[in-house]
Amino acid sequence: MTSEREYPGTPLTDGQLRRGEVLLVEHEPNARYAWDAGVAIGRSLAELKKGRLVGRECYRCRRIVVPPRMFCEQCFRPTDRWVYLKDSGRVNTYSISYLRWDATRVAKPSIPAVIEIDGASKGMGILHLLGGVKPEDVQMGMRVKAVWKPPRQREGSIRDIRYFRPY
Amino acid sequence: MGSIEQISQIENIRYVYGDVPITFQYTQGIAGERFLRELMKNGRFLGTRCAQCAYTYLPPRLYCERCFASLEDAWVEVGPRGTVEAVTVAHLDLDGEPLAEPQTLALIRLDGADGLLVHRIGGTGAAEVEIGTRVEAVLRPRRQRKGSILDIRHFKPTSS
Amino acid sequence: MPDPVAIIGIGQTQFRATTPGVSYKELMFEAASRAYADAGIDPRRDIDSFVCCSEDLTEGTSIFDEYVPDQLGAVLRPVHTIGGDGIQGLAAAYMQVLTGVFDVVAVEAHSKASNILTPHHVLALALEPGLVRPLGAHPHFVAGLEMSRYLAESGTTREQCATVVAKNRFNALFNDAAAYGADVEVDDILRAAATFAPLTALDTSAPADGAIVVVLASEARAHALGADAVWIRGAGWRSDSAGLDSRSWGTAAYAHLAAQQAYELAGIASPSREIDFAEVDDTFSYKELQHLEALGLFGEGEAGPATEEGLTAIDGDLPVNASGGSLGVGHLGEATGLQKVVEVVRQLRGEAGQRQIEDVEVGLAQSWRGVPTATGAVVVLSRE
Amino acid sequence: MGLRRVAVVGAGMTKFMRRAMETGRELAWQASSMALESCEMTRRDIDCVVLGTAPDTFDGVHMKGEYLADGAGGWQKPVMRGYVGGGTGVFSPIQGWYHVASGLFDTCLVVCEEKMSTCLPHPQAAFLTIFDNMLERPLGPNLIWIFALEMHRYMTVHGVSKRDIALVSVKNKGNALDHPCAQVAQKITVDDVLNSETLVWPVSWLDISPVSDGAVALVLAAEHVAKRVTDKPVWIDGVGWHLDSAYWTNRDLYYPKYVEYAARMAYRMAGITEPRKQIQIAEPYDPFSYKELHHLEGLLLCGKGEAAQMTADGVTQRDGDLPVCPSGGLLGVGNPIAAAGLMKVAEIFWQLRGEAGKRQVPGKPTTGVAQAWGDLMQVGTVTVLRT
Repeated sequence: MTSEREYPGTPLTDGQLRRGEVLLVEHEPNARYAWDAGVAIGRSLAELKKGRLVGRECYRCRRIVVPPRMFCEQCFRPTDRWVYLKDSGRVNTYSISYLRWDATRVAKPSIPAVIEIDGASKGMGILHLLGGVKPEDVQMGMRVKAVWKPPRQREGSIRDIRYFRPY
Repeated sequence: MGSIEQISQIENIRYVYGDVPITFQYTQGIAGERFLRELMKNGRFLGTRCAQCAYTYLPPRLYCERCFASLEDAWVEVGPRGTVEAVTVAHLDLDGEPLAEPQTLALIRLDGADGLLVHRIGGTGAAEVEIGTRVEAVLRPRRQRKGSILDIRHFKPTSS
Repeated sequence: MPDPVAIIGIGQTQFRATTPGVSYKELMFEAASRAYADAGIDPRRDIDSFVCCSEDLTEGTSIFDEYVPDQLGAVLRPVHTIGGDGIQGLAAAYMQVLTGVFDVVAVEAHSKASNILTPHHVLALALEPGLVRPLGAHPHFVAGLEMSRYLAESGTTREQCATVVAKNRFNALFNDAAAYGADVEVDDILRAAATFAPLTALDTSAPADGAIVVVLASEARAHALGADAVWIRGAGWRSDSAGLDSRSWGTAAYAHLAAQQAYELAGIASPSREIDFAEVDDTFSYKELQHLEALGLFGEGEAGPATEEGLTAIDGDLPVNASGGSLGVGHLGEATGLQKVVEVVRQLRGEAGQRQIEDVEVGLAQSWRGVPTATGAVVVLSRE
Repeated sequence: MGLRRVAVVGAGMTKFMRRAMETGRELAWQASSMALESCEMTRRDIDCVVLGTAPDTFDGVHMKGEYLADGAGGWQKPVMRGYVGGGTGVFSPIQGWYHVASGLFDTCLVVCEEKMSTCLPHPQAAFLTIFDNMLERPLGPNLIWIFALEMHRYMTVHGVSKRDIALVSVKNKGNALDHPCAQVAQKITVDDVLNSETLVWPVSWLDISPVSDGAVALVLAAEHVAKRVTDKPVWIDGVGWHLDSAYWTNRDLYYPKYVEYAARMAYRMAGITEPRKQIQIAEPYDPFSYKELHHLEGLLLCGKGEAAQMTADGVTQRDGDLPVCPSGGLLGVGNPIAAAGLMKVAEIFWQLRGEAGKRQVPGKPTTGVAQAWGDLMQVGTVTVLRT
């Protein structure tokens, strides 16, 4: 049955669009937000501005989690206390990106990585970028440390850390 | 509540800005393309008619939403005059700010159609338009038309 | 008739125009903590499935279902999101229990409306993109059109609509969770500025933030837990045409059809006699009246006069929106329907405090997804 | 209360295309009306509609379930739209299943649609908005980043090479040559994959499914209706779905535990105790080449780290011992996200009925599994179908 009948659908080519053969409507959405950071991320951003990473500890499962949250997703109960973490860690996994977020190409690749943060429980990673290293020299399990913006340039953002570098 | 602690100093309240950094580009579809091209080229309104349901879609649809029949070859000309079925006067723009000039918008049943077209009301007597008022389409000059619903400038009250 | 399904727990936050200082996750966590405490259950052990109601662009996050599990105790469990109102979410949970595969299912909905900086631009993205959105109009024009048609067809007056506003905002004074309680006179309401005439600013509910969680259980499980159960007798949901061109404008066909479905399941033949009170959608003042008529609780054109006569007041024959409704509580986006469900549960449990309606056995909650949709849902709940 | 049996009785789909002339609702109608015709039913015979589509930023319509509803046959009917990110396409028939299994409805039209071409400059831009708004979006991530992170982790833990993984693209794009709806069917070699542009190492151009427009629809029916409308009902005997934590950087990405949990749920319901023996055909989710391997492991169709060898041994070829993605998968047919997942369920339906034409696998399979995955490497959705 599937091989015999005609399937609907009218594919358009780039050429048809370029030549204006198809009517189009464009709309640039004006969808803007200011999201409440809340207790956990609010504190986390404030600590980033001071050059520190912070996690939360759940007394029941004894995990120290980062990014911090006011609830323990494993135990379903409130997390109990703040814990300062080190600004160093270990590369859990990484990739080498030749794409910007909008899929346009870049000449100099970025190196996104999941970095397990020292002082948090095993396996607690965050997403960030690696720097100060050639892509071919990065290794799984490599030790890395945060490179911070100067204090006066920090604004309470994950980007207050420029990147993590091997150390 | 729920959490062990809350933010208790107002200056510790933070928020993070963001948006949706995309542009959308829509096709008008099989039915919409034909509708707008006819309006652009010949200034005529084409609907599609489901004979089985005795219902004429305007704007036209490729299919009857009631019986699901294909209406690909069921084009009929309607309008350009019609009757106002509902009317509102908009005083606010999309930012919620007052419009410099209030804008009358209406649901218009074009003669021969069952479906309703949403559009602006303009011209003399626009402020007096009410349910039941007869109106007719005012199109932009042929050369200014772009194959858009805005090729219709507005509908204006008419005596016939 | 399907097996009865119980509501065994409800939890909500306060509803406020803004909720600075808590993230949406923390707001959801509070509502969930309260609901699970109310039901006397541990979600990590006792809940079989979770449903969240949300739409991406109201969150500002695409495929928002990603961010649902953690704060609900739902990690590594069956969880799904619906792009629908809280009562549709409740219906999704209801069906899951009816399959016999799931004993306990939780439903969540929330609003962080205050976080949307451009709410009407966002709502305009729900308008049909080719032929309607290019008109560039604020999407509430759809309500202005509908109100004009409803008033003309039903003979309802603007005064009657204003009476709805006065009633609901007054009721909200007795609801600690409500954001917009106020004692306002009908004459003053009528003086409000026209927004999309005949609609005015005060005919329109204002947004609020908040989160709600409701826990459902099978009959056997509800009994085993010794729950203070309220029973779902029937639910229905319908969509009229999404197109502005071909939908029913004067009457709310979606509400009528959804109610028929719910009444049939509940075995209700005469809704106005068998239903003791209702929480119906009042996103706009006229919608309460239009919906009451579509639900068969009043005849066509009779809801307005009945409201003026006080029949829908808390001490009337058929109290409507005793909670304060969306006009008094604040509009909670997709959580709006669950706010109404929670109120019906509280009333049936006898826990509504100063706004408690006397001698109630059967209540109805109804939702509408707001402009530009023609979608709504109905649930009938009873004490026994 | 006994479980109500639910069958798939009809299926339809549009071509998968880079850019369709049709609007999303027109695509939905095309697939829906084809599905209805395939089982000689009309819209009147349908009690309710389930829509699967996500995210709204693809079609560029807020609350797009509402917008699409009339094209999906939803006019004045109960319509519900569910979504679990990329897992949506296989979740939608699960949602349809619970509509019918609840006893409230006898028939359900399940429709999945995606029109990704609406998104400029590229649908990847829409993916930025799936990331955590506070801590991740400021880093400018794209979706391929994180899948490359997952792929790399998988390769490292199991010692799997890019060459091993490339075989999946070769197989699926080749299989798609027999699919009349396919967008990117082609005969390629492992070296073609390895030599294609590196987008985000280790992911190359030919490791990725394309951006697509398209729609797919299924008709579901309760047992008494199914037996009336067809002599070849295909039963939905097991369903499972699980969602893991949003804190994806706290999880070890080498293994999709959520897929395993979803599979176990579905297998339990279907009475499957030895999946590799009891399942004869599989359509795991393959938006990226490595995902097919990852998912075969999560579905317990092989041991952890064994999928690459199984692929190299030819087991997963269309004429192999366990045909995997005989449709051509997302890598070959295309990836209009939700519709692509439902295409997999439709493929199992056609295969089990012996109606897959040139794609038909040998041996008259009686049990098949379709699976999808999505969100932040977080959700597994699984459906077991049987004749």
